[in-house]
This record gives sequence, C-alpha cells and structure tokens, in this order.
Amino acid sequence: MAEVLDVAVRLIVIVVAFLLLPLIVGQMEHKAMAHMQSRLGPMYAGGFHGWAQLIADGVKFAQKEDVIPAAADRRVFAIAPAVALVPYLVVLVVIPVGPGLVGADVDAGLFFVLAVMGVGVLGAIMAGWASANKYSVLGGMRAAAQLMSYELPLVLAASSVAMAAGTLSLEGIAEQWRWWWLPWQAIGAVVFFVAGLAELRRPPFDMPIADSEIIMGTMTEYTGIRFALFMLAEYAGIVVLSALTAVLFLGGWQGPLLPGPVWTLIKVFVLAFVVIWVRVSFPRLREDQLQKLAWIGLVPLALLQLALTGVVKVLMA
Amino acid sequence: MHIVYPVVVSALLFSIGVYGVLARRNAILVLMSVELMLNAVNLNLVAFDVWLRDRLHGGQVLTLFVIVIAAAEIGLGLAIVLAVYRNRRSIDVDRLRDLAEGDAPEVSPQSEVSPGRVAVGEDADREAGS
Amino acid sequence: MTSETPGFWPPSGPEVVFLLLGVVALGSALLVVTTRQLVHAALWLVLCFGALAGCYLVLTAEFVAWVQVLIYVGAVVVLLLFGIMLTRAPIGRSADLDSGNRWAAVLVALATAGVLLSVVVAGFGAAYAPLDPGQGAAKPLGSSIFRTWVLPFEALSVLLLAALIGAIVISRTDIRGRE
Amino acid sequence: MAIMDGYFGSYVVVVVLLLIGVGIFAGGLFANRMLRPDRPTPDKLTTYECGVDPVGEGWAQSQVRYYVFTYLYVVFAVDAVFLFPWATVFAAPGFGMTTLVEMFVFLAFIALGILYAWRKRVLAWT
Repeated sequence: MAEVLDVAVRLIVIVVAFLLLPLIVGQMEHKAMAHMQSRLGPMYAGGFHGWAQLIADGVKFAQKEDVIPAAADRRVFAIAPAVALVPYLVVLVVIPVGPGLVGADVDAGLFFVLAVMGVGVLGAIMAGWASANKYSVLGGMRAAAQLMSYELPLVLAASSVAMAAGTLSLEGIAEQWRWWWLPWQAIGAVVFFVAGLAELRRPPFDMPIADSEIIMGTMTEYTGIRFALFMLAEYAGIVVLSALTAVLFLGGWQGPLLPGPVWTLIKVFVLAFVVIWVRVSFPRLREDQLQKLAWIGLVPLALLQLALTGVVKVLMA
Repeated sequence: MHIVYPVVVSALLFSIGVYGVLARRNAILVLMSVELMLNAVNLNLVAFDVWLRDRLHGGQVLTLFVIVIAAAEIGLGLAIVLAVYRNRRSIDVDRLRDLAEGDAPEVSPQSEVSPGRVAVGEDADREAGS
Repeated sequence: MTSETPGFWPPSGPEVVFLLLGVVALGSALLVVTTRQLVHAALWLVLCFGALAGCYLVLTAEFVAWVQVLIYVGAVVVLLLFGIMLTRAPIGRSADLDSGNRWAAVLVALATAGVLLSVVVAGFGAAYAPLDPGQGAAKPLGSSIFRTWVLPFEALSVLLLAALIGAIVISRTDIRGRE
Repeated sequence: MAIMDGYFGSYVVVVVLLLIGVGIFAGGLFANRMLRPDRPTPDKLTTYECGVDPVGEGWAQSQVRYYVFTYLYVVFAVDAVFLFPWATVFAAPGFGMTTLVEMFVFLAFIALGILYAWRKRVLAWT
C-alpha cells in the first residue's frame, strides 16, 4: 500500500508541475518581455504586478465557444491538441529532480524521452491538415519539416551525453556529471538547446506560425480551450526542454549548499529565461535559412561533438 | 508468455497486410500495407528472440536492421511514387500499365488533373517565396 | 521443462496486456486497409505501430519498442503523410482507393491467414517463454551488435547512403546525369 | 506487492501518466462544454483566410523539398538509433578504439550523403 501511495504522490507532483510551471514561465515571459521592451506588461489581474493574468486567460479560454470549421475533419481536428500536449506530460515522468526523486526509473530514459517527443510532430501535421485551411496546411508542412530537421541534432547531442556517462538512464547521467563536462560537452549543449528551441517552434524559429506569412499556421482555425491547450503545450515544452538541458548538460540537481530539487528548479528557470530572452532578441529566420542552419550548422557540430566525446572517453579508459 | 500469442497476432497482421497490398489501388496505401507485413515479421523476430533466449540477441538485432531497411525502402518507394505522380498526375497502380503486355487501355498523362492543383516539383515553389 | 509451463488459463497479467494490445494493433491495421479516407489510413497506422511498440515492451524488448516509436511513429508515418500531402490529400472520402479485385484479395488474405495460423499453432502451441526483463535493454543489444553483428551494421551504412542519394536524384528533377 | 517495481512497474507508471494526460485533455474539453455558449452560424464556420471568402478547397499542394528534408532525417534517425546502444558499451573493456572507429566509419558513410545533398544544392532554397 505504501508503495502505491508513494507512486501516487510522485504522479501528483508531476501533474501539478506540468500544470503550474508553464503558467509561471508564461507569466515570466509576459513580464520579462515587457520590461525588455520598456513596457510594464500585465499589471491589474490579481493585484500585485498582474500575477493572476494567465489564470484569468485560462478562465476566459474555458468559457469561449468551440468553433470547428464546417470544412474541417472534425475528429482529427478535435484530438490534434492532445497529440501535441500529452507527450510533454509523459516525458516528465523520467526527469529526475534529485537523487531517487523521479517518477519512474526507466532504464532507456534518454531514448524514451526522444522517442516520445518525436510523436508531437504528428499533432502539428494533424492540426494543419484537418483545419481544411491552406495556411494551416502550409504551416503543418513547415512545422513537420522543421521538427524533423532539428530532431536530428537533438538526438546526436543527446547521444554524446549518453556516451560520456555510459548509460541511457537520466538519473544515471545526472549522477555521473562532473564540472569538467561543461567545457567537454559545451558544443553539444549549445546544439541541444538551439535544436530544442527550434523543436518548440518559438521565435526565432517560428516559421510554422509566422503570422505575417501564414496567419497562425496550424493554429489558425483553433479557438477557445483547444487553442489554450496548444499554448499550454508550447510552454510545457519550454519547461521540458529546460529541464532536459539542465539534467543532461548542467548536472541536474548537483550544486553546493542548496538541496537538489531547488538546484534543478533554479537551472530550469534560468534556461527558461534564456528561451524568453532569445525570443525578444532575434528576428525570425527565413524558411531556407532554418533548414540550412540545421543541416550545415548544427548537424556537423553535433558530429564533431560526438567525435570529441568518443576520443576523450576512449583515451581516458 | 505463451509464444503462440505473438505468433498468432503476427500471422493475422501479415494477412491483413497481404489483403491491403492486393486490394488497394493507391500506391501510398500499398506501401502502408507493406509496412504492416514488415511489422508482422518484426513481432515474430522479437517473440522468437525472447523464446530462444538468444545470447547474441540475433532476433532483436535483426529487428533493428529490418526497421532501418524498411525506413530506407519506404523513403525510396515514396520518392518513386512522387516521381510517377509528377509525370502522370496519378498514383493509381491499376492504371500504370505502360509495361503491360497486350493492349492495355492507355491512360492519358493529364487525365487526373483537377483545377487549382499545382504540380509537385519545381513549379510548386510558390510557397517558398511567401 | 514442461513442469514449469503454466496452462493457458488463467492468463498472466502481461499476457492479458499483450492480447489487448494485439487486438488494438489488428483492429487499427484492418482500418488501415479498409478506410476510405487517405489521411485517416496513415493515422490508423500510427495507432497500429504504437500498439505494436506496446507489444514489444510486454515482450521485454525495451529498446526495440522505443526504436519502433522513434522511427515508425515519428519518422516513417510522417514521411507517408508527406507523400500523401504531395500527391492528393482531400478531406472526406475518396472513391478510388480500392481496386476491383477486392474479393480475390479477401480470398487470398483468408487463405494466407489459414495456412499461417494452422502452421504456427501446430508448431508453437506449447512453447512457453518466461518474461525476464533486462535482455532487451540497450546495453546487451549494443554489446552484441558491436561484437558479433558489426559487418551487417557497416553494410547498412552503404545501403543507407545509396538509398539517400537515390531518393534525392529521383525526387529532384533538376539533378541530371552527365550529358 | 511489487507491482510498481522494476521493469514492468516503471512502465505501469508511464501508462498511468499517459492516461492522466488524456484525462486532463478530456477534462479541459468537458469544462469547456459546460461553460461555453454554442451558437454556430455559417459565417462563423467558414474557413479563415484573412477575412475574405475562401478560394478553392482547403488544401494546398506542398513542395517536394520538404520531402527531401524529411527523408534526410529518416536516414539519419535510423543511424542515430545505433548510437545509443553503442554509447553504453564503447568505452567498456573489450571494445575501445576499434568500436569507436567502426562507428565513425558508419557515420562517415552517411555524412557523404549530406555532402552529396549539399553539393547538389538540395539544402539551399534558390
């Protein structure tokens, strides 16, 4: 019984983190972006610096009419947001926040994460096709091509860490991490983070929803709660990407003085801030520049990192 | 695990794939049915690997190789299908009979075009400029 | 050996899960070959592959299961969807997906199923394998690939290179051979 | 009571979380159904194309370049699959430099594919 209770507590923590952290990141984005652009951002909802803005947004979304266009494929249109959202929740189960503090100890954890996150691309294609809107189809195609191109450097950089640690378990990787991995895996970390940003379709990689070209891409026809779920998927994606980068490249819970979970949270939020900062600082890439960056920039860099990791590791052994 | 369960599932899956290959006209659907048959084979390989407790993991390694080759095959197959579509405006395997013996009904290259469609290939670069 | 082989009834937990996943896989596979909507066929294929990945997980082939998800669900289906989008992807039913020889196909498929089923049931009806996790993890697979199966592995790279170049040449009309 | 332990146990937890995820989605839609107005009009249900009436049908032909990128990914993904089991064993005793070289030969062959694509200007747009 105690065991079931233990698992239940872990699951509840994961679900709460999944619903809460994206909201905090979203609020942080509102405020940080506003201040970087010499604005104030939300100030009224909830009183103190508009802290309840996103809750108010959520309530508003939940009350909105759910419009499904007459020409759309209703069933596929309806479940596309779930396909985009649920993988991010499932991935959280293997991300450790402290020694032993993990939802489920999956031996192939790293590979599990990459495989499950790869499913999300179907959500974009389904949403784009089922909307029966030309702009959505174009957005869906762009999204799919982008996710596929950037999945590769992501996978290669992740496997470099797996090589360094000699295990695929995320907990094992974080345990083995030492400070000198920072310079050793630096290229891989940058490649992983940039590719992850592109996977999230955040600016400067937001061609699939480039509003000046194709309205809102795959999300053009979505309204109300389904649109909100897509947004939740985006911010949950920021949390997952930051957490993964923290665990793989920054040592997860390792750090002086403070307890492990606090260190994990600090690293996650610092990385999430970088995601927001990048959005404010860089203009959108063009579609061909995007593909070029993946194939001529990131993939060779990731291969270089693989070679570096392999040679150092074998020479050490 | 009784080994008969996986092998029965795999046999049925293979038969469904056989039906798909024979009954479908659209070339992409035929490719999908081929994938079903390959997956039936993979299930068998994994089941026998588990049953025979192969110390070299021959079954599972071969499954990985089959997955890799299937991915290469489907990509090449689709590239051919796209090339056929570009030239014929149709990917209907019943009507691609140029190599048939005897006097098969000729399909005119433009018969399947409907208005408003843009060709695959370099004419379709409209979107690139957007 | 036979002393430890349990009977068919009652089925163990993993067997129940396996059979449920098998039913899902077979049902969605049937929908793949019978649906009248092109894109739906690809989406049912996703469900079929997902259920098969679950089957591999139950059979303790952990790594193969996630390879199935990464490659089939995440890549091959997307490739198929691209193929559909590049040819014709109408919403709603298409009339011309099935050919005229449906009944012949049904006959052949039933005959195949009959032959295969009678053979495998007769051949492996009594076979039993206790599930023991750990055999399908990445490490044992890696050590057997790079100890025993290195040559086929290297041959694969040549095959993939050839397939890649072939696909590029076929799909791009502006690449020509030497005049 | 070892249901939540070991190999099967950890995947039971994963499946439960998957079901919770579906539950969150369904719950959101259910709350929405309880709270929302529902007054569809033909205008509201038309496809949105910047406010003008939709032209033609709701599907646009995509271009073949995207297909090539996707296939490039597929070819590399299937080789990245072998990187992971390799990563767990290549530094173990009995493998070492030979295994490292084997993988790099493999990667070099595939990398020739990228080089080819790049030389044939498949990766460039114009």
